[in-house]
Amino acid sequence: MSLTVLNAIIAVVIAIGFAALNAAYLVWAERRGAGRIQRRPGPNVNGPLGLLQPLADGAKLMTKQLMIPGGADKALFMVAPVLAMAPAIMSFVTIPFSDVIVAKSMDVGVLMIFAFASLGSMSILFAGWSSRNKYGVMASVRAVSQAISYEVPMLITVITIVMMTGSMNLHDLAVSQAGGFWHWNIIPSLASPLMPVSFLIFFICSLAETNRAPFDLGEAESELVAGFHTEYGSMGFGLFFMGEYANIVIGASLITILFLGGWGCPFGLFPSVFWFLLKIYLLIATFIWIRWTFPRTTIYGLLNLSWKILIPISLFNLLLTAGLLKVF
Amino acid sequence: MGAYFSEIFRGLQSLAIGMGITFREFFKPVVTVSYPMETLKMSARYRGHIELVEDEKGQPKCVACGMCQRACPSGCISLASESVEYEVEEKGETKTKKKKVLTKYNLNFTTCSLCGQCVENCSFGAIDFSKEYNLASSRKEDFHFDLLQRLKERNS
Amino acid sequence: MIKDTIKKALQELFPVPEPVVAETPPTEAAEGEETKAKKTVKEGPRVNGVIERDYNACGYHLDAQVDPGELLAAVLILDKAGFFIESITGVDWIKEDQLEVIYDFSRYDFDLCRVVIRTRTPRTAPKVPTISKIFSGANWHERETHDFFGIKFEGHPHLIPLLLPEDADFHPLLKDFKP
Amino acid sequence: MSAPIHIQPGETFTLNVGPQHPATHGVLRVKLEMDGEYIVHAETVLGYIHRMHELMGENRTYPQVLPNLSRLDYLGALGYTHGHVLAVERASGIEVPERAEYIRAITVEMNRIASHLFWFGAFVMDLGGFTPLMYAIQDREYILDILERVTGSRLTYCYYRFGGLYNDIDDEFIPATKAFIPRMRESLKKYDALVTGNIILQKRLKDIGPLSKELCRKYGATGPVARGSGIDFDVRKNEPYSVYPEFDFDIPVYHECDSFARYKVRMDEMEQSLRIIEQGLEKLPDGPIMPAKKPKLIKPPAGDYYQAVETARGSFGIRIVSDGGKNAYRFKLRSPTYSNMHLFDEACEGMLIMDALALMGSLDLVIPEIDR
Repeated sequence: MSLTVLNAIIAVVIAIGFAALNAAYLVWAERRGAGRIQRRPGPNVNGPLGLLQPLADGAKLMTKQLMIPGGADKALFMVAPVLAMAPAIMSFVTIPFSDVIVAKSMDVGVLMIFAFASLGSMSILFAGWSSRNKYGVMASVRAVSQAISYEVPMLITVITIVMMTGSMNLHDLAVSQAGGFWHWNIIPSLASPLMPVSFLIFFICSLAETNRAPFDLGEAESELVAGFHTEYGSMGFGLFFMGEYANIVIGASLITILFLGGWGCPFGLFPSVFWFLLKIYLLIATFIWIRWTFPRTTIYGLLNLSWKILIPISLFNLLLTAGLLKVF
Repeated sequence: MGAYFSEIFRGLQSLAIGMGITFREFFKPVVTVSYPMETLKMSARYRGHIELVEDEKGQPKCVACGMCQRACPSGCISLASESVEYEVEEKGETKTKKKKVLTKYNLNFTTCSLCGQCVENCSFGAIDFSKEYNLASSRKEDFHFDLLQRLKERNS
Repeated sequence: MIKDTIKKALQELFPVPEPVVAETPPTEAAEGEETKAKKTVKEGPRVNGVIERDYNACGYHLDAQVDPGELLAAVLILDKAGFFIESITGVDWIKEDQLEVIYDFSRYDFDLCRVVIRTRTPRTAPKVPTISKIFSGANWHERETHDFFGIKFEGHPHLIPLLLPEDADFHPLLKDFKP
Repeated sequence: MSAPIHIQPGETFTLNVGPQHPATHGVLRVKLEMDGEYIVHAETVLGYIHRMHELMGENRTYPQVLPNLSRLDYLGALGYTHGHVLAVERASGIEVPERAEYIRAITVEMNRIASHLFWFGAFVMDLGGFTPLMYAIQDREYILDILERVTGSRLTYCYYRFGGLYNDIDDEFIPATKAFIPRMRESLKKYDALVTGNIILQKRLKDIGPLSKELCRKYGATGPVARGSGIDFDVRKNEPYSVYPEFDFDIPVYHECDSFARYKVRMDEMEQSLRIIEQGLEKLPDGPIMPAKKPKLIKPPAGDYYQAVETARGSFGIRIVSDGGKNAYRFKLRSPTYSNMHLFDEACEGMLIMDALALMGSLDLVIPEIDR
């Protein structure tokens, strides 16, 4: 076995470990956070501060029977949860956590992450379709139309940034923002005056891409029961759940790298992995905070938002930036 | 065009206000009670299931008139009594008199609707609401209370 | 006053209004021709006609009894006058071997007037025309009355059990119902 | 949002919403014929929690029926028991002391706020926002604590008696209620900022689920549903009962006919209920809570009696047909949600399922009250 293969395997194992740990403790953090927002303690019985709750949940999910509904497409039904989790883990491979901590630095890192993100919506389609549940089918159709309409403004925004930096390598993107926070992409410069708006668009799109409230139409529990994973129990459901949180981590990492200077310290001192983790967890906290504040949008409200507001503005921003880059 | 942007702006503003509220609530103290670890004291008028009231001698005040049984909408009270002779001193001489003594007072709590008709209809103040609310079981029989037995257990 | 207009309109349903010597209050204002003979029978069912009731004692103002055949005409009068439907229910008068259907109507405005329309039908073959064509809201009320009393509402679009199980063949509010 | 539907035969599918579904808040089943996400035809199936309260009313004496009424609607139980005692009092001519009526009005209004609060939370939860429910429950708990100290129960009250009350208010009632009013006003402001002003909620509710005035009339809709359609109808004003004429309060009416109008009506009603409570506490007279003379056995004279009251959900009516006995000969309950729910079948045709469920939430359903 060559060294590169071994390296890759180690990288994947670490990525899986990181994703699983994050998924487990983000659930805990979400429940504690939601509890505090609603002025109740949240899980607090298992271990100190309820820190062992994820273990209990995991044990429960794993010991449950895996049910396949009659009439379901068995192969697809089994593949879908794996398909939800695997691309998320693969995306971790190319994310640079700091100047040195990166499994595989790729020149097309941004593209790769978006390619894997699209696979995620496929898993939702498979899950909804194969479980032969009307709610599931409706949810998966929703999720796919949502994914299509939100990838457009997201990618346009990314193109704007790639244009400014001249690279698709995530490492280069982060390095180009080194220094204090005044170098970050979120801060408007002469060449890109609308960057805060871009940031907002990207943020909203990543909420939608990760199926987080207020855009969680795929699972919309008060309408579609549990949406695409209505028929899933046991670890099948567990994988969807972990995949969702892994996607959130990736979304937060992308925002951090594209807009918030990656692993750079806001004051230009000691750039390190600590700053990177701090930024992504602050972003995730905002995700959680948003989820527990707002009601859900409607499917047409969501499409209207994308096609009538986000896409025109991001297109305008793209043209503006392209023009200004020529001038300055 | 103006309306388009002003709507976006107002929308974002309303979202920010909402997030401000949940942010403030986040730092306020918790209001819930961790139930099995902490419990609340029931108010004085709390209506639990009924309980027999005892007199000074520790005997039930109940005279087995059966008013509660008749008033009950769901028929969840069943009581039985027997006549016993007892002697009283009256004007210097001993007389034997008969009175009804309660021998059985069963409450089927599964059908009780806690309306309070029985307590209201009791002219002797012989039944009252308990303050017990930790009642949970998966067996029906656990809610068939023998109130006489419970009274004895309370006294012992 | 809407009450008087409605009363007049309802009275016109009875072709030969004959002033009757009022017994005690409730005063009878009009009566149908075919039931004239019955009115002497005190125990028997009420005669058709419109009665103005004391609101404080009963809770409604006008109390009209019509034949099933005149029901639609009476309900149309109320529909035109802007009444809304409160409820429909039945009463089993087993002693008189009749089923009574009671329709409650009320108004949204401040011109307070509650109108009760009753109609009676024999117990053996209870049949009343449906009013769900006039008031769509009568649909469920009639289905419920059909559930509980077995009254057949002729022309009803969907007369299947509503509150009772789909295969229910009993009518629990009949007085001779044995569970 | 609705679209013209061109259905090819065989291209629709049936979707059962319920009897177990998160949006129906109970065991209600709606059989929807769907074309994609559009509803082509809806049929509501009732009866999953039918308990035949009307037959129970015929088999039991009048006082024995008292606990049944609070089982009709577990969120606003006092309003329903109020209707029953008023009906029997009307039938048998029992005079009620003024103090008892005032306490009844205050507690009913408290219960109305509690009911609306729970509706508010549950409705926003239907729309996907979970946190407002928790805030609403906090305020509701405060009301339930006050009511529990007085009535002895938290949910299915059996507090009113023919002629008066089970027991008088306790010492803490008045200060606790007085403290509650400013607290609730504060909370209403919070709800306004957190939910009412929220752009997502407004987009979801405005112009969604229109119920025209005529539709309401044909179906006999009452309560906030009718008032959201521009119908100025409230039994407390239109057909005053109890001591409501003594109070100065407004009936909120909105003419938009959409789900947001119904939402606003209920939010405004809480404020009006607070006004009634405030005035009630001020005017609360001293005196007995039961009449001096009350028949031992309630036997209304033969006749047909009707009583309507305004509960949290609309006009609730009780018809008592008496034959002079101690049981009612016929005991009819006219429940408001029964009529309000009925118009859903017609109103939701052509709507998207998520809008239809928002409309259903705005009707404020309590299923045991529909099924009785």
